[in-house]
Amino acid sequence: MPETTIESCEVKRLEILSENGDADESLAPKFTDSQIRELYETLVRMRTFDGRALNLQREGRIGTYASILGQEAAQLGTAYALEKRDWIFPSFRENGVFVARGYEMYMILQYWGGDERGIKVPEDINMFPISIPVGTHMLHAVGAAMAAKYKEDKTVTLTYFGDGGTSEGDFHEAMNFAGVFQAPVVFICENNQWAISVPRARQTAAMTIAQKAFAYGFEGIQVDGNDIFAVYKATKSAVDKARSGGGPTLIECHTYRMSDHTTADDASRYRTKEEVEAWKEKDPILRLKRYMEKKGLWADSYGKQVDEDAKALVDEAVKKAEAVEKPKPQDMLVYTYKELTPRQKKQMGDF
Amino acid sequence: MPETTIESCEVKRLEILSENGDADESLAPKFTDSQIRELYETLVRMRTFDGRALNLQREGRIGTYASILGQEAAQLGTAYALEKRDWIFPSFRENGVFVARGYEMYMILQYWGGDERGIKVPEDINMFPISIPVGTHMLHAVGAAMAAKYKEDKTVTLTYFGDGGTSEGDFHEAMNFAGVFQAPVVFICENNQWAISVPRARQTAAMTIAQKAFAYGFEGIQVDGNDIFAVYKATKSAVDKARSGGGPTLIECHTYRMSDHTTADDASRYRTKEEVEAWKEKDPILRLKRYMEKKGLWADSYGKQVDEDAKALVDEAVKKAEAVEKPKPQDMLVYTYKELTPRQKKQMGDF
Amino acid sequence: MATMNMVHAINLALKEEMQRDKDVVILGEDVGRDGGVFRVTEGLLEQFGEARVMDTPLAESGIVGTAIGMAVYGLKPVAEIQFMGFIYPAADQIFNHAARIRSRSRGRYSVPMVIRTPYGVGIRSPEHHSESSEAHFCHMPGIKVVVPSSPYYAKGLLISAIRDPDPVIFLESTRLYRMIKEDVPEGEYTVPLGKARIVQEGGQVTVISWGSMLQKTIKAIEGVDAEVIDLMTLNPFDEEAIFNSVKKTGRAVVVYEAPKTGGFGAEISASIAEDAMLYLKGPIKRVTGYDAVLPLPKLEDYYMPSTERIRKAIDEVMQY
Amino acid sequence: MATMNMVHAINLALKEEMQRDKDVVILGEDVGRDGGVFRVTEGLLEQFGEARVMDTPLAESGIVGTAIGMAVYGLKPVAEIQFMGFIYPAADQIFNHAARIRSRSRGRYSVPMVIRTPYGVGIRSPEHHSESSEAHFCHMPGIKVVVPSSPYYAKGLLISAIRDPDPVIFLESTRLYRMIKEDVPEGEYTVPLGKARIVQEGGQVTVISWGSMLQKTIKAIEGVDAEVIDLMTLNPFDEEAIFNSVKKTGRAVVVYEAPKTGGFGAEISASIAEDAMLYLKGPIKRVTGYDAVLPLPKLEDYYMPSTERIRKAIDEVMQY
Ligand SMILES: Cc1ncc(C[n+]2csc(CCOP(=O)(O)OP(=O)(O)O)c2C)c(N)n1
Ligand SMILES: Cc1ncc(C[n+]2csc(CCOP(=O)(O)OP(=O)(O)O)c2C)c(N)n1
Ligand SMILES: [Mg+2]
Ligand SMILES: [Mg+2]
Repeated sequence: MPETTIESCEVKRLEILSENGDADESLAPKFTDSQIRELYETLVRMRTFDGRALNLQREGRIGTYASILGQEAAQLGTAYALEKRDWIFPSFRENGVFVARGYEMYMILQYWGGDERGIKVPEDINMFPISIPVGTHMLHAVGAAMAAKYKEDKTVTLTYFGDGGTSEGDFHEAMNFAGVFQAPVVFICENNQWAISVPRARQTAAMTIAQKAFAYGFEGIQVDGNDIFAVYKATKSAVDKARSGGGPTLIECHTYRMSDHTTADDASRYRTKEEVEAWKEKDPILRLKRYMEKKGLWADSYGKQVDEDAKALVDEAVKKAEAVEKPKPQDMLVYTYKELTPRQKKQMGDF
Repeated sequence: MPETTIESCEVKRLEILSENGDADESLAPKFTDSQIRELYETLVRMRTFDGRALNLQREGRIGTYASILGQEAAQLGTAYALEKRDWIFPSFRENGVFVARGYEMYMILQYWGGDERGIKVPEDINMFPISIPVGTHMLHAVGAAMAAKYKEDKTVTLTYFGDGGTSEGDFHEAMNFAGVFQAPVVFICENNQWAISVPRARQTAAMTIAQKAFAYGFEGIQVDGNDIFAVYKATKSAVDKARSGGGPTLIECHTYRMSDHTTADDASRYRTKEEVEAWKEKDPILRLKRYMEKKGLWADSYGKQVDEDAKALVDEAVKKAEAVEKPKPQDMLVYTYKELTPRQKKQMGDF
Repeated sequence: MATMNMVHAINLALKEEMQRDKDVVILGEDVGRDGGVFRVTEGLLEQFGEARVMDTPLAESGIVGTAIGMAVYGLKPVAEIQFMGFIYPAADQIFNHAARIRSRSRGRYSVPMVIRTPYGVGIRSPEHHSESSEAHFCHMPGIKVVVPSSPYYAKGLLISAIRDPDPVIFLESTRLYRMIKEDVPEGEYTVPLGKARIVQEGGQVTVISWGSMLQKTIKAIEGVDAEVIDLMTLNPFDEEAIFNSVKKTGRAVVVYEAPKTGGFGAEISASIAEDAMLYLKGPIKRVTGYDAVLPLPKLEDYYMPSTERIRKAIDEVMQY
Repeated sequence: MATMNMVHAINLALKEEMQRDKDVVILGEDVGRDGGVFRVTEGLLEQFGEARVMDTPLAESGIVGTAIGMAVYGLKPVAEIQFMGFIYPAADQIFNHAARIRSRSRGRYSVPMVIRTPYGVGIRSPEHHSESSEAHFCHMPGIKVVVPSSPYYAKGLLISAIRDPDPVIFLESTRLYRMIKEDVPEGEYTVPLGKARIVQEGGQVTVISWGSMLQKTIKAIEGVDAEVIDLMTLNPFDEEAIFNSVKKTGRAVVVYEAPKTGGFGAEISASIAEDAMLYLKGPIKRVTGYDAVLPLPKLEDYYMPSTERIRKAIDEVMQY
């Protein structure tokens, strides 16, 4: 028995909705018209929020902000596949996921405005705060999933990270624990082709991110991340699988970061206009709009209304965010431990 | 274009020398008779050393020791494929590799006897000291390989680690950097089925360790780690590839830890006698001996002589190790930095 | 009431807490089938099953990171790091996450987790098996650090740590594991976190230490009118007990086995120098490990603060 | 001689050292094409090529771990960690390897490496972007820690750090990056490691600080007869300079922006309390960050030691 094949793996890519709005109906999720509209309206709300946040930053009204432009379908298609009881562990770029989950928009602005109270997640939303250290929070999702399994809760956890995040050791440990403990967790990589200035090809020599799942004994799949049907479908089936005891899945949403990395970045230093231009035609919202047109779900008046409604909601959120009172300096101490330490009590006296 | 296959991977296993000593000659490395003898004699020396070290520990003459019993072919077959200019980055279980590379055996004993001077690698051996933190030193091998590439040195680095070591984040980062920078490095996993009490199946849900290379865009292969021909052949071709600019390779040596984890461990707590027994027939030295018998390279007198020579060498090493003077307490301070700090100078006065 | 060593006392605390509260789970390398390399978790897998006593892959960040997720979800994980020298791969999870999640979420989430780990010099182990790096974790708001010095306190402190709403690093001296036997009650009792203990009252000098150094200290003070403080919780530490004692004695010696520079004892000295200075008669001495990489066994006895070195420092401060 | 800010001074040091010695290489996240998120490595990729200025995958342990391998092999890597808050994933490589390889190999191998990283409060950044965790690295024999307080010293210290035979953590205050401009000579000059600098002589009180806190200190002492010490190297630190000053002034204040408990300033206080106690007139005060998770921008100014808080401490010790 000389050289034999003992294992093998195929990496698939799922695409359902084409750039010009045609869907492969044999694969498309069975959405009702009102669901399609809900998806579209949410996408617009996400984008409107995002654009406003960028403006607020430029005007010095909030701090550094990380845009989601171009990644709306990847964020909504995944979040939409979850139930309310399921848990989300986001990175720092999931502003759209927060919006999609019904998180108060003014609080997201408050957070990026430099006030931690904006990220005090309300009791009725199963979502973890933004995690800035890249690649580290997936472990929390796995641990929560292990706990859910232990408690026989039938909840699923889902965690987001970027292509850059896959290079951190914690990504590896999270994936490995998930495989070993068959944790009900879904890993969503928003592969937006860049980690600040580092292109995807320099992040890993693997052809895809999806194939990394093979190293941990579970399935990985790549989807067109600007195709909300493909994103949703892959996520839904991963969530169902996790919920029914089938263990973890890795989903690579192949998408693109249309903006600078954050408002502190200038992407023109390291990538070409042409590259960005080429992705404009792949826009996730445009694509859904074209689909709706073809399906007779579109009217320009509808589109206008959706835009205006989104704008009004965001306007209100901005107003609310800016009306929030400044935090008190003491606030910085009180959440360190359940109770103040003796030394902290003395330090409170400084204010 | 719905679901398409965009990447694929096959994991191979290489076996050349069977348990009863038959070799697939079409695959077998072209060793001369004297090389075969050299391999056998080195294997015996490794095992003799190892057995003696275990005894010395039992007698309280050295400290905790990690046995290589059963893993001799994995250690020699890999080391034998290197040139003198190549670099080795070992874990804590490569005592056999040290022996194979001509490292003074008395110094290995001195090290395990609790004296760091035993691991001061002589200038003419390109080998790094033993690294106890599991999974961490592969990064050094990758960095050294990157440096060699930068200096256009044409040297290759090779690093050893266990199945347990593949779970650490640093393994991931080392593999990933190696892939991205196409570093001339060979990763040797001695998959001996156990990480202390944790069985291989609980270390990762992947079917093989070899397949993990796919996640980093380079080749991985499993070999029968008790088959010195297969180990050598796979390593030699990985080393040649690395030297000629072909980048890294992962080799999984599928073998078995016949002893306790270390002398501080009691493996009977967590694994069955039957499992251990089953691996006895796969012994790497026995296998080579059977091959030599079939090839007419064997005589009982030869076998006896080899045993005696090994014993004599090890006897001498033990004597030499035990004749070494105790280190001076000051020694603990002098190698912290190139020069003593002012505070350390004061501290030297304590002794 | 039974007489037992620290390994058994800790094992008992774990067992009783697991019986009491099914949200208490254990995870780590070799904690299950093997019962831990020091046998601290022996018998727990058999009693509570694989779902509650989890042998994990060999990955410290993974252990702590998943434990954080479990804690956030409502469990009370007790994670084991096999030796303190191997805690660094988990440093990011401890510093950037465990310590900060309550603060980051303004109290919405918390991390009621314990990280147990053996520490300290004295059992002739290989490199990285004898470190005391408590100082790092004491310089991290949001983390508590606890170090018991005997079986009785080990059990009572561990129960408190498990019930504590915040993350606790629980350090177990390998040297003490089997050194002392003591009466340890069966059943529930707690020793409060954040409180030091006056081991012996005295009037002339205050000697502060913790863990395995406490035992050395007790030997070193023979014949001296010393007040001995066992700090027990290093973060947050009991300033008041220290200041009260120093106000009485006017002299202080701090003993710790980590490298001198930047060790946690520096904080104790600095605190005294800041808030109880006016009561001092002379310098505050520290008896510590050296500013060196901890040597292998042949030299470890020279590295570790000895009774003689502690006594010498006491004699020195007594001259003022 | 040109006038420049700290970003440019550091850039110049890197450029000149790379010109001088082709074993000097740079690696880190975004250090190449982007020139670093603070532009500290701007232009170096263009000048020295991809083989010497390496954009790495996003993995801090990988950056430091491979840099160790390079250093051992004979290069002099200058690794960048994008922000000090992200250094912890590399803690194990720094503590268990970089710091110990010379010792472990009894001098056969060494790690002549620099880890540059921006630190400190003051530029309204997101969470984890403003930490000062120098204390951890000062409690690690085998590691040096250097913190410049101005462009001139940044260049001279970085050149020394690159040429130093041991691993150096080089901390760059984000607040200082573009705050001060100063005359910085072109070409080689070095500022020695391990030596503090008397910024201003004085007779009544010694104020010790480093990095960005030095600038605050200088403002705070206006009208006081204070001796100001810029520590510059924290590990190993210049005890002698501190003791000499305290012997003269009899009073000491230490300023640092990390959380108070266990910060490196505790070591300074403790050292004074141990070896220069008899010269002190009163308590040694510390002005520090709070024992809290560093707040987001809305509260960061309250967290950071202010000129007023420093002045208040000086006034307090002057009462003795
Ligand atoms: C551990 C860590 N290292 C570095 C950073 C700085 N940083 C923030 S985002 C980022 C790039 C992230 O890239 P990716 O994971 O692809 O996510 P994306 O920004 O594209 O959404 C870096 C390097 C960080 N936040 N955390
Ligand atoms: C980072 C780290 N964690 C834990 C340990 C303790 N430890 C020493 S060896 C070992 C198991 C190693 O298993 P494996 O990698 O398979 O190597 P083997 O012992 O089988 O050769 C463990 C957990 C360590 N040395 N380093
Ligand atoms: Mg990205
Ligand atoms: Mg193993």
